Amino acid sequence: MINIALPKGRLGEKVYKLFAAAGYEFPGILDNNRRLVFENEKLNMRCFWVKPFDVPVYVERGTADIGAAGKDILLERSPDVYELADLKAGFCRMAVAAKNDFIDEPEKILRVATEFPNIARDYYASIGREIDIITLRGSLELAPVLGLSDVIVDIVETGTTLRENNLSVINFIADLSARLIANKSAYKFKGEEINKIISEILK
Amino acid sequence: MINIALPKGRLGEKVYKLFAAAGYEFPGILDNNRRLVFENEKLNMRCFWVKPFDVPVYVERGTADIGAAGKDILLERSPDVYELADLKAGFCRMAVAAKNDFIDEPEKILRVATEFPNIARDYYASIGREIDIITLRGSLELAPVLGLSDVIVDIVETGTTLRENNLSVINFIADLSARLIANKSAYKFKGEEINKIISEILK
Amino acid sequence: MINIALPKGRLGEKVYKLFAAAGYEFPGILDNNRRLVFENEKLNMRCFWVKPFDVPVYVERGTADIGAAGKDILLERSPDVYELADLKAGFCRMAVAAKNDFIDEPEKILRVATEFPNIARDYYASIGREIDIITLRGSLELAPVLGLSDVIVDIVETGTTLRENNLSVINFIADLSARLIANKSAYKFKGEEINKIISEILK
Amino acid sequence: MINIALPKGRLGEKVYKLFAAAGYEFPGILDNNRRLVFENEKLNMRCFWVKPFDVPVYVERGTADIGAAGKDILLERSPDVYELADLKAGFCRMAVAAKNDFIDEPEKILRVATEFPNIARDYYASIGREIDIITLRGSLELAPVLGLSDVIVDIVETGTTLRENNLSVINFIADLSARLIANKSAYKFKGEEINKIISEILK
Amino acid sequence: MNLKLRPEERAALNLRSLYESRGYSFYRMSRFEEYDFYADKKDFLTSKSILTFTDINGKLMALRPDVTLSIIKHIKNSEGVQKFYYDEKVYRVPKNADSFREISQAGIECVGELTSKDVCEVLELALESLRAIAGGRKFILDVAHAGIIATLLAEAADEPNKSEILKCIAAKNIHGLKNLNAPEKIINLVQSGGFENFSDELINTIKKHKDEIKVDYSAVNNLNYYNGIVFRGFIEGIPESILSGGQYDGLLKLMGKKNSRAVGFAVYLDEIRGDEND
Amino acid sequence: MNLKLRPEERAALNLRSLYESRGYSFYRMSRFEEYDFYADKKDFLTSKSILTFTDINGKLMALRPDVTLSIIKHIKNSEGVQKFYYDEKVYRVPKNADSFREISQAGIECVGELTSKDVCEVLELALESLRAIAGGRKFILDVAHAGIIATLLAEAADEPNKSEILKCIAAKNIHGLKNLNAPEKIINLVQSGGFENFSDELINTIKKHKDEIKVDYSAVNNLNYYNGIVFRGFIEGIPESILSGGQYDGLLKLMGKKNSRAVGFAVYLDEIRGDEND
Amino acid sequence: MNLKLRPEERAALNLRSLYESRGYSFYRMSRFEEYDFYADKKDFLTSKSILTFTDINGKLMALRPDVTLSIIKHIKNSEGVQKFYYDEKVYRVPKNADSFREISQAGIECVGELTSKDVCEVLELALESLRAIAGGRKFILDVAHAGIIATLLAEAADEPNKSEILKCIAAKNIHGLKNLNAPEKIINLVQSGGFENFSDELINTIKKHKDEIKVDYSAVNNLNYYNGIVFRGFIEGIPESILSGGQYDGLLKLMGKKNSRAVGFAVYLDEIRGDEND
Amino acid sequence: MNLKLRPEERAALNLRSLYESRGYSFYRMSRFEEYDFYADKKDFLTSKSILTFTDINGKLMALRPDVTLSIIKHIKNSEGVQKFYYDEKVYRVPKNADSFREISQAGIECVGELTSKDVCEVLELALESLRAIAGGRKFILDVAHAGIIATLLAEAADEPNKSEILKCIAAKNIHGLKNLNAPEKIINLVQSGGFENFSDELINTIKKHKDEIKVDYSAVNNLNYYNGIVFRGFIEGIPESILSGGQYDGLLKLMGKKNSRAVGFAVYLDEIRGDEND
Repeated sequence: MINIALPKGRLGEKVYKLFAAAGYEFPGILDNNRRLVFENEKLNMRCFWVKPFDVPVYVERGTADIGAAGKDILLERSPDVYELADLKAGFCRMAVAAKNDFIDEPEKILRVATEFPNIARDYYASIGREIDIITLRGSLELAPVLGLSDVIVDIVETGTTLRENNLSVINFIADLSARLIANKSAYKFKGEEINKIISEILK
Repeated sequence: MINIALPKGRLGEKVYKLFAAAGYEFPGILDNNRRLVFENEKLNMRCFWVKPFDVPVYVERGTADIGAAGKDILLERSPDVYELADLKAGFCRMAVAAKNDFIDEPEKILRVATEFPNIARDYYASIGREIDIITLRGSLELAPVLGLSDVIVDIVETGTTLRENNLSVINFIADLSARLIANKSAYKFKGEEINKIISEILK
Repeated sequence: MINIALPKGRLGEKVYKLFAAAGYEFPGILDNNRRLVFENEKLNMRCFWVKPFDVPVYVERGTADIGAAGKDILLERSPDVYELADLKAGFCRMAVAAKNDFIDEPEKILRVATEFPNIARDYYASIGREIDIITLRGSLELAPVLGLSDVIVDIVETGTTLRENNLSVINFIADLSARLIANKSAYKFKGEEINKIISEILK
Repeated sequence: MINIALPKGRLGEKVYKLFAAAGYEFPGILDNNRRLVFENEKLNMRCFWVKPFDVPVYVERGTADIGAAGKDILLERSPDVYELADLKAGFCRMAVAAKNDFIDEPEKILRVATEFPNIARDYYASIGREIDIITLRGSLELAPVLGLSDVIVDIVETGTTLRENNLSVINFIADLSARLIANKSAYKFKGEEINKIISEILK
Repeated sequence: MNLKLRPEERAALNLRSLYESRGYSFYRMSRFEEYDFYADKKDFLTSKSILTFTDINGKLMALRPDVTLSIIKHIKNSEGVQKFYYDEKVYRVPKNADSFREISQAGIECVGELTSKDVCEVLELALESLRAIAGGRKFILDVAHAGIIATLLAEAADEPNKSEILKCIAAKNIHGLKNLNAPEKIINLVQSGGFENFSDELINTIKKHKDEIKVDYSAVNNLNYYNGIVFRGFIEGIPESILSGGQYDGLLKLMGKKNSRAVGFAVYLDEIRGDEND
Repeated sequence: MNLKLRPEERAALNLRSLYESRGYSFYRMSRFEEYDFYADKKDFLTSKSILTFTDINGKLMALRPDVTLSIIKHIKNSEGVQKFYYDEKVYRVPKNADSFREISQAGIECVGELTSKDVCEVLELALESLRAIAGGRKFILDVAHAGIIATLLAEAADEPNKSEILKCIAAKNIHGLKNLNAPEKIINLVQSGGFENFSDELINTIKKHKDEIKVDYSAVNNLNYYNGIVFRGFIEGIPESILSGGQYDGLLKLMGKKNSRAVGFAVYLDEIRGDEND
Repeated sequence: MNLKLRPEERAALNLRSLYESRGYSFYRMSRFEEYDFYADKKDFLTSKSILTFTDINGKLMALRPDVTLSIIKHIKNSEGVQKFYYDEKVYRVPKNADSFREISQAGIECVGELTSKDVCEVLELALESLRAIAGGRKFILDVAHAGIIATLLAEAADEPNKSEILKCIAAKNIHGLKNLNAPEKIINLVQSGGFENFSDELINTIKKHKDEIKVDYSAVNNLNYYNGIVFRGFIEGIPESILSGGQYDGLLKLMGKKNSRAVGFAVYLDEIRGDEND
Repeated sequence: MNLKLRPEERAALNLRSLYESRGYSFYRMSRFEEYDFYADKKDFLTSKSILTFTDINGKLMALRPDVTLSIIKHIKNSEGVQKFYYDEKVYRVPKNADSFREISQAGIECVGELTSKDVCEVLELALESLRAIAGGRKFILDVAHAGIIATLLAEAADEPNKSEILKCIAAKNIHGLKNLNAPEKIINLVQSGGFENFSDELINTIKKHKDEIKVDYSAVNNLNYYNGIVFRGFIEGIPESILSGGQYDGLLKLMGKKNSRAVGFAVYLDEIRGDEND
């Protein structure tokens, strides 16, 4: 049996539709209820919704054989898994943003608010800038507006939110989209099935 | 000016209604749009929506003078703030849950999945049990069902979710509800206004 | 066979005479030659001269079953051996000495010259005084005279040397004399012979 | 005034004779009494006997401006001083010696007895051999004879002592002789006098 | 000397001359302490994380998390009152940071046969310290009495409960206190303050500065050592307290300094420039 | 001896007798290494976090993160081939754990004037090791050649890019490789494997065990030391690889063992009982 | 299994099967303890130097200097008698060494509502352990009673004096005891032994093995935890004691295990091959 | 400000205003560096022992043994010449001490496209620093050129020999140099000094101060980083050198600061009060 972890939310639904279109359907999975696990005995597959940040956990530990995760989360968690395909969904960018009138003072320690501390730390280490990280769970745009931080490291899709808050991107970090990942050991022993699924959904 | 941080979501709306009922209104704040900051110049107050986990950050660092946060988050983050009132909203419990047929084997290290690692660590340290923590962002009930963990430490409201997944509470940890918190320094210099607000909304 | 380590020098000769008087003789041992090991096959005993500081090393490691060592060296080295008898030879004292006009300034770190760093460290730790130790091999009286150190921790016999250098004892640390020590394990299996020797030489 | 530290003992007397021959005389210094400090006001020089191991201490700390020390002690203590001249006295070698029938077993940790732990440690580190050091004060030849150690690192003059104990040199470490050393700071301000003395005694 | 100093350096020098002018003598830490010296006094330390290292002599050492402990350790037993001030770097993990920082701290300790008058002087010196560094901004000094809380708790609560109650006091958490069935008296003190156990001199001092000194029991955070008054200073615009102190006879007993008392406080200089890094 | 051993103990003893039967001699770490010995070889270590402590002589030491480095350090230069096996505890932070753990590891190192035949024997010994501990479960040994990747990268990429490409190789991340403009040849190898650079003996060995040995370039994770074949073993039901090794002549050069080569592997014994601790 | 083990490995397996045959169950240390756990029990540890390191979660940890403390910490409170044995590496600085070493240690702990019979069984098990590893060489087990010494000292001496007296007892230093005015009774015990405070079963056990078990008060080295019998084993030709143990109800009290008692011992396996490294 | 400062504090402030008056800007170390940052630059450090600790984020950190490395690391690549001074505590084990001490150090670094004129100014600033702290006592500044020694050695000696020769140079050990067959030219330089490789400006500067600046090759102690002039300051009555510096373009290359040069020096303030503690 193949276990699939999908990220609850808009991205996850996009990804599921790819599966469904390829004939891997899990009836009722899109209904608005609290059920999270769906099995398709005919296909001998099981699919479950987990929080986007948790997909790599389930896959790396082998609870799920494969899963779909945003590249942002893979960069933040760097799980030891196979990244078998770019699902070409949920395109966006990881970037540094600040108030439009922000000027960096190198001698001061930079206050960086972010939901992705590892990505932020790696980025600023790579340019040798000393920072303090303020980890938040969301609504990052508020941090510079209210003076909690100097800049933010966050996902930028259209940029509308930034504009509305008089913020702008000052550094680009990475391009993002949904990826299909697999547990390394599982792939050794279920490789064929997994490859078949991927080729189908990417057709 | 008094800055107020409210937790985005059902709990935050309940809390806002307390403010509104007491005459502290922020027109449009409940509309379903992306705006997050609302100022009422007449009251000389500003109110903003932040993620529930982030409320203590804004208050402890003085960006917000007061805020409303669930006790679960206060226990997890233990911010150095004043907890001035129990808002008597969002009642629930922090508990340990496991599969109905779970039996603890003391010689094995217990795998605990949770969104509250500090609470879990403190609880098991207090009973001298060695554990491994698997930090997840939500949908905890899946962890024991799929065999990712032995138990979970999570918020339990009605218990329905647990029942539906053949899980049951095996240990009680704490009672939870929304609390009104204040920055300690801000309270020194804006104490009267803050006290006035509290007494009004709790009337 | 019983192996005996004696300290080369005046003290050792005194001690040997105790052995000889009791009939434990090692012909030629007092002759002024370079030989160091003397065996008496009739007694099934072997005796060797080692440097006073080295006696505890030979006994603790079992190379010698018994040995004679000054209490000063036992205090400095604190070997894990049995101290079976006070040989009542080589009486003197461990003391702190300084120039006659020395006045201690508590706020300054005290410079202590000594051949016995551990004894000095323990003594000053016991009275909570911060010191710097200057380890020397001898002629300690020179250190304060020439201004290398403030005080010395050293063996005082008659005190003549101190007087001649305008030094005087300012603190007493311990009474000293030669002791008979034995390797703990050896004593388990050769205890009777060892006890016999002791009772003989102390008769 | 120039302060001179000489090593008490045969080597020191040899060195003093060099000074005396050059006209730097300290009447009574060779008499067999307990006096240790001798001043020659005409020369404005002071000379004192200290234990060979202590000469570098007195010179490095500036209590003595110059001194005479064996190279063995300089190698062991590596003081931060000037080594201004080879006094061509007390020639000998630092070497490793073992029983004639000794065979090294590389997989076993080598037990090294020595009065020069730093020299021994450096030497064996340089050839990558793991050792345990047993520090003794003298009569090193006894250690392998009595089985306290496998080898010794010690000064070898004629080699007679080794032969008499069925030991032989297995590794050469360094050539040794008496050296004239000076305190670096003192040399800055008394350099001329010091150079004059050296040239005289080496004439 | 035409030398521009950094704000916290300037503040440190100002405080030092203030303290010298009041007869306090300078204390300098010459060496590091062994870790075990702090280990069994951890609840006296405001920060639990201690920077440890092993010295080349093999001893497990600590980089000073605090200066007070060392001063108390090193002062000789003597009559009368001894007054010390210090200006040192201490090593701590600031709240919400993930690494150790070097933090500038100045402070005073007043030790010996203290009278109530001495305690009042220290309280006023704390107030002057705030004024000296506030640079015109408003400031407040909260005062409370740890002893009375200790007494009330001793009668009432059991250990675990006790620490919970203390947390609630520090957080002005009245509802929490009620759930824990804390003594009525404690709840009243937290809610409305009060002068219980305060000496008359102290009451007068507080009244004299009533706009700047407030009785506030959230200043009580530790009963293991603080047995008399405790106080905590705030400056408007700086989110954390910048000064904290109190009377800690308990520590002296623990360290074998019989029948003497001690009161003192520390000022966190890095906060002055509203540094957000801690 | 009627003594029931723990699974990993049993496995260790099985492996040890297997290795002895193949002429490997036991190597035991008698002492700890200095930290600096590992510091400049960090990219050879599978785990970056090293448990350091300061010894009572003041030296900064490390608790072995790895055994191979010590074996290479301590072997004497000599002719022919030297074969060692070990069974030690190593100290690492397992992935996703927040503290150091003691991990049982057994392994072999084969060092000297290696022929292609020696390398094949080690590969087969790895396979037997898997069989010995799989207890009937399915197992797979992935094999690849690090050298060919290194050569292809040397021609193509610049440093930062290089490490990105390596990550993609280890993750079978084809789309990533394309974005990075990785050499076509590399992409082909990752996609479809291939025997390039493999010796004939090696090819035959692999074919001989074609159900259990697979050519898979995701086994390549480090080019700084592995220069020849690399391999990685998996057992069904155990989520991480349980065996890993390869040929690392580079390390010998770095450590001044001229013109000799080395191949070896390690088995992570704690995984055997599907230990949940990592 | 045709596998030749090292002497101390062989000895460990022999002891383990011996202990299993007596109903002892295997205890394995799964994790490291925090340093502070050992810090306040230092005088229970035979070696004062503890290998400390800071874990990646910032906690100051210790590499086990001892296994007993952890066993006592982790056993559940339960009725009857619990019996554990272990076979672990501990980390200590051997006497006269200048660095930490990894030392193999095996041992047993017998905890709970002990009867005098249990204590005798442990004593005999210690004797059998000596026999099992002596390999034909002579061996001796010294026994003494720490409790009686404690009682006598409590009446007599003041603290500093007390520790001096203990040193003299461990060194059979009669003249030292006299200089310190130690109680006559203690001097007699050190000089001539004696069965005071020994239970009848114990006396019989000792008499039964009178050639191998000797009453010798130099076995008493620590009164803080050992309150009943203490014993120490020697093998001819090995310069240090190779086995040491005793009854330590005190430790259980300290660790909050009410009304239970404990007796156990440890065997230092590295000594067996007359290892010169310590 | 009527505040009496300690001698080394006073000296520090004097030096700081001296350096500011010369256009040097203050540099402050805001954080600690990771140990590995120093590990591979150890031969640049005057003291080999580094105080390490593990931070709560698990990183192995070092308490600054030196300030220069951090300044070079943090300065931005820019045109022209950058001038920094510092006044920090560094952590070292003084010669003959057995533990780490906190040592006050002030110094300057002058980095960028240096001309020979800049180097001379730094040399004279070193001289003024000595005057500023000598308090009327005599002082001497030794100068030498490391580059010429390096060149001569490169032609002549092999590695081990090289370090032996350097030791002899630092010790003015002529007989040693002869035994090692050191190049004649080196022996001459050590014996009689000489201006080889010195720029004309430098020669003039030295002559201008001929009573206080001496050419003395024992100032050369390290060729791995010092490539130009090196100098070392002494004050009569203080047994060790109190100032040391030189030109170290090599370090900049190592740290990837292309085509820039650097010269600087450090003053050991604790020596000023002839502190006997080291």
